[in-house]
Amino acid sequence: MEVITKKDIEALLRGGSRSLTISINTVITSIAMDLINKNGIILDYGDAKPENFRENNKRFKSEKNDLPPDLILSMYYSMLKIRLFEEHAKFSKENQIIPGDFVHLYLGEEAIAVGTCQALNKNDYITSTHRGHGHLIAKGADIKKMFAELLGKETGYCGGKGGSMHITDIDIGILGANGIVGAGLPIACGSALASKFDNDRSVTVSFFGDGATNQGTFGESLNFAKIFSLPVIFICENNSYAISTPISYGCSSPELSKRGQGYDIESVSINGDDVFEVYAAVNHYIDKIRKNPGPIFIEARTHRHVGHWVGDPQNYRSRKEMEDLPVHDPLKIFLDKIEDRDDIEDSRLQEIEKKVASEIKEAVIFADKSPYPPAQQSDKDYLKE
Amino acid sequence: MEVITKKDIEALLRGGSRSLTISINTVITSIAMDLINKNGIILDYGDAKPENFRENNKRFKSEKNDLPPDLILSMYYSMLKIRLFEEHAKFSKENQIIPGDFVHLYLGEEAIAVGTCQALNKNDYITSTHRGHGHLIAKGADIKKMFAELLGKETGYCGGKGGSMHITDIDIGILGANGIVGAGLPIACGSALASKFDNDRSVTVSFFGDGATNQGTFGESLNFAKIFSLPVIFICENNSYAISTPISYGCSSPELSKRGQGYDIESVSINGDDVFEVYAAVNHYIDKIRKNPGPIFIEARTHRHVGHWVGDPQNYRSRKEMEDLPVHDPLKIFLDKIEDRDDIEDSRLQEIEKKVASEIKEAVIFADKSPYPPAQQSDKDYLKE
Amino acid sequence: MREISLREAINEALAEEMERDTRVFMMGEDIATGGAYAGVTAGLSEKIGTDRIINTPISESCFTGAAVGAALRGYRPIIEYMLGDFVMVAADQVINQAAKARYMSGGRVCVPLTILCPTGGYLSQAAQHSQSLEVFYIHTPGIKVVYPSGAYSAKGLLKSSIRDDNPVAFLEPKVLWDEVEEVPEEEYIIPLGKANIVCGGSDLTIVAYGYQVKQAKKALESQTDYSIELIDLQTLDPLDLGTILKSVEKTGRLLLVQEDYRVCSLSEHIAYEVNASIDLRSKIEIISSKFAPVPFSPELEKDLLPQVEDIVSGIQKVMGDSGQKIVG
Amino acid sequence: MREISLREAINEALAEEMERDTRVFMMGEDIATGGAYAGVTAGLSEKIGTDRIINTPISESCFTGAAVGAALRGYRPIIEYMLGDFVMVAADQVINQAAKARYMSGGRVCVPLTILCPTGGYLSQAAQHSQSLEVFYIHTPGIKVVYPSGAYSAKGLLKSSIRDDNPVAFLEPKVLWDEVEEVPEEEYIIPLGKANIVCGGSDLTIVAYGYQVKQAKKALESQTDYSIELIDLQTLDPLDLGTILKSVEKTGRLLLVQEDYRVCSLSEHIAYEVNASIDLRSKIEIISSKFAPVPFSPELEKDLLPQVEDIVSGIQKVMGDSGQKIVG
Ligand SMILES: Cc1ncc(C[n+]2csc(CCOP(=O)(O)OP(=O)(O)O)c2C)c(N)n1
Ligand SMILES: Cc1ncc(C[n+]2csc(CCOP(=O)(O)OP(=O)(O)O)c2C)c(N)n1
Ligand SMILES: [Mg+2]
Ligand SMILES: [Mg+2]
Repeated sequence: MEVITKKDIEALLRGGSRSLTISINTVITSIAMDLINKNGIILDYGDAKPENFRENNKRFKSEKNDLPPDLILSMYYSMLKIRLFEEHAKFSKENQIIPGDFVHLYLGEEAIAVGTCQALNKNDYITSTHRGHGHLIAKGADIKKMFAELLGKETGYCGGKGGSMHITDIDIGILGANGIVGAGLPIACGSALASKFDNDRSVTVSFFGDGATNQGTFGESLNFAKIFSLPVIFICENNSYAISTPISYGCSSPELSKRGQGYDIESVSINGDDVFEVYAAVNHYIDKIRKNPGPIFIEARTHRHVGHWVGDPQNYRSRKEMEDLPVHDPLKIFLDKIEDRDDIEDSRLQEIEKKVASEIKEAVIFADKSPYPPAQQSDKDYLKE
Repeated sequence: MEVITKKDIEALLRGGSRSLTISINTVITSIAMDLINKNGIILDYGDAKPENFRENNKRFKSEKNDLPPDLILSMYYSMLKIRLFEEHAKFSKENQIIPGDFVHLYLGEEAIAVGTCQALNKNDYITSTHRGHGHLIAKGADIKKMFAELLGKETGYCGGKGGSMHITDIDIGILGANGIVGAGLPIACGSALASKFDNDRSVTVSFFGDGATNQGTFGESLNFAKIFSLPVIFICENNSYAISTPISYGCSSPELSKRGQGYDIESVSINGDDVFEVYAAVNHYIDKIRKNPGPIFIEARTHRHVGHWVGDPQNYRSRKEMEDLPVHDPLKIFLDKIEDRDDIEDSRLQEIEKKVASEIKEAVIFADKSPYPPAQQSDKDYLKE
Repeated sequence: MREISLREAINEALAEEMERDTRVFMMGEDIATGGAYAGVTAGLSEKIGTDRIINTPISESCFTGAAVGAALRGYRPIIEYMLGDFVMVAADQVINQAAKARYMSGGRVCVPLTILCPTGGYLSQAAQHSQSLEVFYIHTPGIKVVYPSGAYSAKGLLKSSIRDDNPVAFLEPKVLWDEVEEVPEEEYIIPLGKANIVCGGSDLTIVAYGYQVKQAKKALESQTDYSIELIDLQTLDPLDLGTILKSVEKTGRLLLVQEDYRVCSLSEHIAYEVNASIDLRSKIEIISSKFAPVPFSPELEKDLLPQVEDIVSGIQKVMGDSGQKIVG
Repeated sequence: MREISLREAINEALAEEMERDTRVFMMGEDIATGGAYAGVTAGLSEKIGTDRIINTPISESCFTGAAVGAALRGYRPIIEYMLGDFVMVAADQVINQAAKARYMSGGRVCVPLTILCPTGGYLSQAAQHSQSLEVFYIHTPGIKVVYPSGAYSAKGLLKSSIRDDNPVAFLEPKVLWDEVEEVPEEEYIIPLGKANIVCGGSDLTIVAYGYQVKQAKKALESQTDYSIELIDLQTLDPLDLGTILKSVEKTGRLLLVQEDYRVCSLSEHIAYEVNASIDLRSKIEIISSKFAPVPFSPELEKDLLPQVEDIVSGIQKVMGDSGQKIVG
């Protein structure tokens, strides 16, 4: 590991250079990054560019797709719903309508949740994370109750007790968002164990970030799932950052699927910005483990289009990196990929856009109009009578 | 995973068979094992025998060795010292001379500690485990103070406060035995970090068992050591058991070095019963990382010749397995390997045997004669003034 | 009546509850293979079957979290830490997940989970294998805490714990594992949250739990000066304050006995509650462990942990200035 | 005098101690890269250098254990949990390793380690990001506990913590991070184990720590009826019982204020100590949090956690039956 500080940049500038060659596991302090951005310095990863270290699995890629139009439209509906929900959450947080400090947006990562959950049944299960809104919406959560919860309202999923990071809805298979990095993986193992007991072919998906692969529960859970052949898919949403720490610095290898292999688990890296690729992979493996239970590890590579939380100045990202983000927008990639599908008329897309817009509006109004919970409720509900 | 119960054995016996084919990740309940032993049933692993799953690394093997006689004799001295110390500890525990329930013996695993510590300097460091006596003796601990500590005497390493599992002697690089499985790995990382700060080329070795590779700290520490290029060797003493749970059941793969590779760490599996092979491997890697800091993972395969703790009935091991143990005795392997070395006279071996015997006797008498600590010491020493 | 040990009583409760309800299952290290230290699971892998007696790797965080996951799915897991001290490697899953899941969901979910924690000292097991961790659980809302004092209460309390819809930390005084008590063959249940009045008295109330109940009994046997009421708490959270207050109202004096350290402890809590509502005839005394990690060497450990003599002196002290001896 | 915020005060203490002693270094998530939530490390990677400001992966167990290892080797690590609640994923390394290493070795080693724990509620961060975990540390022998009430005490106490040869849990009231106080430019130290008498008085003693000191001050401002002595504990373990007892001997009345739950808490401990040695003019009262996980919604959280009004009522209650108002 190597850390670039102000001194390094100043030396570079003194030398008259405007390009900085950095290696795979470099981090840059925010003061240095500020200088880099101000002086238009180009970061040159050379051969060490993280992407080059990753084996691109071609298996689930397809230039064309032959999924039925309804499924495709359903993907669009879910992705757009997440996108607009998050835009509203962002606005509401920025304007102090949402209390608290912690709203982690799923903007730019929509394809993973949607591609995954489209392959799941209602009685399949997920564990989610601090960045959970997308997972919940994709799994079918009621956005009225979600937005109400974000505002701390009585009508919210948790009656205002949980907030953004703690929404749970077992009836539709949501075992809970979670404020503790890495805590969902063991819980997912337990759910998969329950599926084995129930013998109902249901599966559990555990979402978590690249940063979570460094938490102890990661290794414990992969081993546990393997030795008990649990029907669980570990989906690592690799957005290259744990807050401001790049994966290339924080993880021993940028090839996260290696870690899965270390536990003798079938592991694959996919493009998590392409909903079709995510769907193809997850669908394939779910089919497989419904019949033949056992864990799968999927590293879905994606991009966080905004700050870690609303309010994050992102002073650790170069301007160039930020400018390049739109290329990876999963909605753009989706629309490009369906452009030549004659069986998907623009009018149907527009219908969906309208529908989503009105649902979001309805949710926001519902949340806004809902009352706060009565204060004396504060110490209720922690034990079941 | 599969579990063989009484019912399975009864069915087998009814069928008239005396051979049971089992797969790699099978465990056998103690009642079933009792029946197996009583009825002389042969366990047939077929191709699934754990050994067959392990790639045998030939690199550090040698039929002959050309180490200098003094080094060889020093190995003999250390191994024998551990052997006799442990025999005395066993006796003392079985006769209630040692208080408490927990004495974990290193019998049969001597080659790992000795082969490793012979390659270390005094200012190199180790973290040890619940099964720590061997590590400590090999690293140069005073067996008088050790035995006194086992008995809870004032003259013991910890003044009687620690006992068998908590002996520490920083002056000779022993950062502590540990009663918590997996707790030593992070501590070793910190010591290796200190070596980097000190810039003195010292290295740290972390000993731990196969069972510890399933503890969260394992993955965290391997990653941590890798990203910071820490001069640490992780030595996994794979004796195939975590108490009664075979590694083939508890670990996703019997090839533990895979796990190291999953973290992009140079990893190797060696025969931990051969002190020369252990020495060759550790010596090689220590040389390497003194110059070029970075972690190494060594899986040293060995055999626990006795129960997990003194008093363990081992009713989970087949009689056959127990009968085969002497083949793997590291002292026997050692003596066989030096048999044709003309430069090592029998008389010198006998000298060592006498020396060790008298040192052990001295230690036991010292411990026995030492007073117990004054009772009012009980709440002293927990904070430094 | 037949006598069985604490270990056997727990074993029976586990077997009976697993036979009664197929949603109950158990996870722990070596519990199916004969290497389990506690031994409370002996024979269960044969009796109940190895699909429900699950031998785990040394991954306490994972199997605790897995228990939470299975509980959310309607199962009723029991987990065992080989020693209660090892909860520290799984603390997040207990404190931040199991105990908070219900509240954070606004009461939508529940986590019926029983955690077996072999607890305490007196066995020369040193600092990492002898801790009294009840406060760790009591101070956390969302988890109940049970601490039996012997075979009889263990069996009845464990059955209630397993049937409870909330996480329950079940602390076993391991020093008593081999101690026998009369335990009926017939099924019985001891409800959570109810203390047991071991013997009645009018001069002094002694409140104890776990092994200290046995020690207090011995202390009582060694004296005939006073009429003493002994209360065995059985459940530490929720606490049966009613029974304590009623007794102290009668006796006007209170001696609290615990193995745990005094600072921020349950006894201090009870003292506060009693002081808040009763005017006492003498100051409350607490017998507890000295404040240091538990040492290995027997004499040191004996000095650190409460002994029968300490309880006897405690009785003298509370009665000292204000008590009148029973005139025999 | 210049005014700086709690955050800046901590930042200064960190910088000064690292400049003073090259054996001091720091590990934590995002502390070198601008993403650290607390922000107390701002600029340190530039000022001190990135070899000693170490950005860690999300591996709290490992970096805590690594701190223990480096401390055993003579370094003086500081670690930061992004939020104090995350200690639960590293609990073993704190409770069973750092706090016990010295005792288990018979006093042969020491572990000079400072743990920064952003603590507490009032910020709508819900159950997993708002806990008061002081009892977790206080109840563990072998680790000191410090809880400043603002910028001034934070700076002086943190310097002492870093210089202390033992593990110290340094709990930062994060609700006060942005609050400014007068802080001298010149170096000063506040010794551990000493409470601060914020203001003297003769009718009632109020003991508080952390944010509750600020709340208690507000409560005092809102009343002129009584002469009240306010004590800021500053260090929770070792506790400055002497200062408390001296004050209560004078006033005869005690109100304890804490953000933590009451059951098995520091306030109950102090109450026990005071009751044991002083005959009071009225019953001790404790203002504390209701017993449930911390909720997200502001009104719920406000109801759960102590407010200034609660302190005001607490004052009334203690003074109520026995107090005489100051006649002005
Ligand atoms: C145990 C724990 N440590 C630290 C944190 C603080 N934290 C919240 S999110 C986060 C980064 C997570 O990164 P990653 O897993 O990659 O998920 P992402 O935010 O990128 O989706 C951190 C460090 C936490 N919530 N839990
Ligand atoms: C965290 C933790 N869990 C459980 C135990 C109980 N325990 C002590 S040793 C042991 C088995 C360790 O197996 P392994 O790591 O293979 O070492 P070995 O005993 O074979 O040398 C267990 C489960 C413990 N000490 N710490
Ligand atoms: Mg990430
Ligand atoms: Mg082993």
